Amino acid sequence: MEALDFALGLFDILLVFLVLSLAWLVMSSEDLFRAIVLFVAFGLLMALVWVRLEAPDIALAEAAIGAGLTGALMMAALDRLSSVKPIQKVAASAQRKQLSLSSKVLPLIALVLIVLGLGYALLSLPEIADGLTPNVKENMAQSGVKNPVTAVLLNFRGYDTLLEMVVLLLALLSVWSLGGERKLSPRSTNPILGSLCRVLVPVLILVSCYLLWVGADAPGGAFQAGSVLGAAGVLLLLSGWHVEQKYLLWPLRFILILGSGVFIIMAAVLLLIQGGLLTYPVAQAGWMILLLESAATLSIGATLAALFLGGVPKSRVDQ
Amino acid sequence: MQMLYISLALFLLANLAVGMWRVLRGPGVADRMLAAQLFGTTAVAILLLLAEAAKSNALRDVALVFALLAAVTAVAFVKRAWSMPEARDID
Amino acid sequence: MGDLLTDAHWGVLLILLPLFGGLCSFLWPSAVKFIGLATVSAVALSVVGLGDQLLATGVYHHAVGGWGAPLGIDLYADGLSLFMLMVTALVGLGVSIYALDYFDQDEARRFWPLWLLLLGGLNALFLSADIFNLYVTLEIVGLAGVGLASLSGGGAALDGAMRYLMATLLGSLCYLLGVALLYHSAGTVDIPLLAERLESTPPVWAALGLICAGLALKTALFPLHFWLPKAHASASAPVSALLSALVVKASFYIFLRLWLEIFSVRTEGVDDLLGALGMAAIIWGSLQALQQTRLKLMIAYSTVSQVGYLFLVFPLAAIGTFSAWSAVAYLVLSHALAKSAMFLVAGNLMHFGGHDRIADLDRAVQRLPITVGAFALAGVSIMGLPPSGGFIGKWLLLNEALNQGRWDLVFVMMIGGVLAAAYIFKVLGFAFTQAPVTHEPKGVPAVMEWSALLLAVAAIVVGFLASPLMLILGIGETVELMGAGQ
Amino acid sequence: MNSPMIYALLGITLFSVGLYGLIVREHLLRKILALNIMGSGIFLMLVALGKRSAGELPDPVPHAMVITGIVVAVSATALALTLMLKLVEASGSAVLHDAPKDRS
Repeated sequence: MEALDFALGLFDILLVFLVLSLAWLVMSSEDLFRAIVLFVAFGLLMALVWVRLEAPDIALAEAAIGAGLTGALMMAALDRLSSVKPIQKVAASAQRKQLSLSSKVLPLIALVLIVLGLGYALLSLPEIADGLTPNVKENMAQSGVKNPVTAVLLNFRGYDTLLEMVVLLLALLSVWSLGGERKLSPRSTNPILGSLCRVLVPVLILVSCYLLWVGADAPGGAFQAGSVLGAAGVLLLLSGWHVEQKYLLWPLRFILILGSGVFIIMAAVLLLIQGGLLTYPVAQAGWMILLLESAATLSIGATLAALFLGGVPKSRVDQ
Repeated sequence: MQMLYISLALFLLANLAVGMWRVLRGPGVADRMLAAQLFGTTAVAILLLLAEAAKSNALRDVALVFALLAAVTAVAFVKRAWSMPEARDID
Repeated sequence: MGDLLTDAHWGVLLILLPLFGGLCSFLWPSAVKFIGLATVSAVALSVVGLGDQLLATGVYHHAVGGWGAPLGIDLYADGLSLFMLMVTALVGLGVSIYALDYFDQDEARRFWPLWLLLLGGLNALFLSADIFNLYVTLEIVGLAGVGLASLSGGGAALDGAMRYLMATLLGSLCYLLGVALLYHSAGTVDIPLLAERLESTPPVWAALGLICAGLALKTALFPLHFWLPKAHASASAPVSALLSALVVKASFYIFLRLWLEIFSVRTEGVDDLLGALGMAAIIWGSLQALQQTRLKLMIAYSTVSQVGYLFLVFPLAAIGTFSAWSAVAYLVLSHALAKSAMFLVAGNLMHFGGHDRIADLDRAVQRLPITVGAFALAGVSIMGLPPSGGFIGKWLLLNEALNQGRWDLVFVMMIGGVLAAAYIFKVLGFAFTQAPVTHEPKGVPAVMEWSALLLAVAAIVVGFLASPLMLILGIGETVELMGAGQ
Repeated sequence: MNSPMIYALLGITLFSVGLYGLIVREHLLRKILALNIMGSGIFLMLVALGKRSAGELPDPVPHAMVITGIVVAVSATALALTLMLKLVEASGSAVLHDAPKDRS
C-alpha cells in the first residue's frame, strides 16, 4: 500500500510540474501557434488533474471544452488573424523592445508575492472541512437524480444554471451584434475529412445522448453532453457543412433559446403551482430535470457551434 | 495489479514530458501538431490505466470523450496547417 | 385583490420577466420595440408592486427551489435592494423610451435583446443573497455590457469594448477567487450565513482583498478606472447612459452589500485607503473632464470623479451612521439619473451636429432648448447645487465629514464641486456661442429630447423626496446594520 | 502536505502566472489565453479544497460551480476572440495601444 501511495504521489508531483511548466510556456513562448498547441496540451493535463481530484464530471467537461473546443476556437481565430493582416508583426515587435527590465521584473515580483500571500492563506485553512457534503447527502433522496453534481446543478442550485444559460446566450448575442455575416465554407473536397466526418459526427451525437442520459446517475449531464454536441457541430462546420438558408433563421434561433426558454417557463410554471422558483414536486423532479437537461444540451451544442462560426451564419446558396 | 497500472501511468506521464520538449523545439508546424496528438493519445492511455486501477466506468467515459475530441482538434489543426504552412505570428 | 397583490412574487417576476422578454425579442426581431417597451414597463410596475409589498411586510425572502441556505440559493430584498431596483427601473424606462427613436431597425434588433437580458441580470443581482449567484449575475451584466458597448461598431467602439471586456473578466475572476476562499473558510456562499460564520483569518483577509480589488476594477475606482472613459465614451448614447448609470453601480452595490454585511471582520486602514482612492478619483476625474474637448469623454471622466464620491462613505461610516449610508444611496440615485440624462443629451447633440466637439456646439441652446435645458438641470445635480438630488447626497456626506472633523474630505468635496461647475459651465458656455464653422444641423426627434429632459428633471425632483426615499431605504435589517456601529 | 493541498497551491500559482501574462504580454490572443489560465487556476483551487471533507466523497457543490464556470469561460473566450478579430479588421492591430491624444 505504501508503494502505491508513493507511486501516486510521484504521479501527482510530475503532473503538477507538467501543468505548471505548460502554463508558463503558454505565457512565455514567442510563437502564437506554439502557445495555442501548448494550451491544448495544458487542457489535456488539466483533465487528468480533475481525475486525480475525483471530479470525473469536470474531467468530462474539461476534455470536451478545455482540451477540445477552446483549442479549436483559438486555432480558428489565429487562422483568421493571419489572413486579416500580416503587417502587424513589425509594429508590435518594435514596441516589445521598449519593454524595459523594470516592466517585466516588477510584475514578476508581484507574482511571487501574490503566490506567497495566497499560499499562506490556503495553508491556514482548517485541515478538514465538510463544506456542503452533508447537506447534499441528506437531500439527495428528494432531488430526483442520483448523481450529486447533477443534483446541485439542476436542483439545489438550479437557479445558477438558469442564469448560466443566459450567459451563454448573451455571449452569442454579443458575437452576433458585432455584425458580419459568416458564410458557411464550401463543402470540403477532401475525401479523408469527409469520411472522418461521416464516422465521427454520428459517434459524437451518440456519445452526447449517452452522457445526457447517464448524467442522472453517474458523471455526465447537460453541459458535458452539450459540449460534445457542440464539438460535432464544429466538425461539421470545419468540413463544410451545408444548411439551407431557411433553417438558419427561425429554427436556429429557436434551438439557441430553447435551453434558457424551457428553464424560464419551467420556473414560472413551478412558481404558480408550487409557489416557489424552481421548486420541483419530489415525485416529478426526475423527468422535469431530464426535460430541462435535454433542452439545455441542444442549446449548448448549437450555441457553441455558432460561437465557433463567429458571426451570423449565412448559407452560400444565396450568393 | 493496481501497482502495475499506476506505474505504467507514471511512465506514460514521464513520456509526456518528453513530448512537451518536442512541441517546444519544433522545428516545423507538423512536428508540433504531431506532438500535441501524441499528448492526446497518451492522455487517453493514462486515463484508461487510471480507470482500471480505480475500477471506474466514469473514467472510461472521460477517455472516450478525450479520444473523440482529440480528433476534432486534429481537424482544426490540420485545416490551419494546410492554409498557413509556415506561419509565425510573433506577438 | 389586495392580498393577491401583496402576496405575489414580485421579486421573482422582476428576474423572469426581462429574461423572458429578452428571449422573445431575439425570437421575433420585427417586434423588438414593442416587446422591449412592454417588458420594461412591466418591470417598472413590478418594482412598484415589490415596494408596496416591502412597505407592508418588511423584507422579501424567497428560498429558490424550496431548499434554503446553505444548500440552495436565497433571494432577498430589503430597502437597499429596492432602492437599486427603483433606480434601475427609472433609468431603464427613460433610456428605453429614448432608444425607440435613436436606433434604426437593424440596430434595434441587436440592442433590445441585449438590454433586456442586462436588465434581468441587474435585477437578479440586486435580489441575490448568495455570493456565487452574484458572480453569475456579474457575468451576465459584464457580457451584456460588452455586447452593448460594441454595438455602434467602428474602431473606437471596438477598442473601448475590448478594454471593458478585459477589465470586467479580470474583475470577475478576482471576485470568484475571493468567493472560493470564502466558501472554503465558512462552507457556505449565503451572505447572512457568511456574516455569522466568518472570522478574521488569513484566507478571509485574502478573500476580502481579492473581492474588493475585483469590484473596484468593475466600478472603475481610481486608479483602476483606465478602461472606463474609452468604453463609455465610444458606445452609442443610450448604451453609455446604461453603462454609466447602472452597470457601474451594480458592482458598487455588491461592494456596499458585502461591506455592510460580511466584512465586519475588517480592520482599520482598508476604509481609509478606499477613502483616499475616492478623493484621488474626485480630483483626477474632474481635472481630466475639464481638459476634454469631446463632450462624451468629458461626461465619462465625470463618472470617474462621481464614483470617487461613493467611496468617501467608507472612512466616514467606520464610525457608522445611517446618514452616511443614506448619503451614498442618494448619490447613486441622483448620479444615475443625471448621468444618463447627460449621455442622452450628448446623443442628441451628436445627432444634431454629427459630432460631439465641445467647442463647436454652435448655439445649440437656440435650436435645441429642451436638450440643453436637460444638460443644465443634470449639471445642477452633478455639481451638487440645491435643490437637486445630488445636493442632498453631497450635503449629507459633507455634514457627516464636518461632524467627524474630516477636513481633508470636506476640502476635496469642495474642490470637486468647483471643478464640476467648471466643466459643466464650459459646455453651457459653448452652447451659447456661435462656432467659427457653421454647419447644417439635423433635427432631433421630440421623444429623444423629452426623455433626456425627463431624466434630468427626475434628478432634480428626487431632491424634494428625501423623506419617502429614506423611508424606503430604511426597510429591513440593513438599517440595524447601518446603525450598528453607533 | 497532502495531495489536494498541492493541487490547491498549483491553482493559485496558475492564477498568478495568468495574471502575470495578462499584464506583461500585449497581444490580445495572449491576454485571452492568460485569462483562461487564471480561470483554470481558480477552478482547481475551488475543487481541490473541496477534497478536505472527512467522508469518502469530495464536496459536489464546487464541482457544479466549476462546470458552470467552464461554460462561462468558453463563452467569454469566444466573445473575446471575435471582438479581437473585429478590432484587428478595424484598427489593424491586435494590441491595445494607448493613443497619445484623441483627435478632436
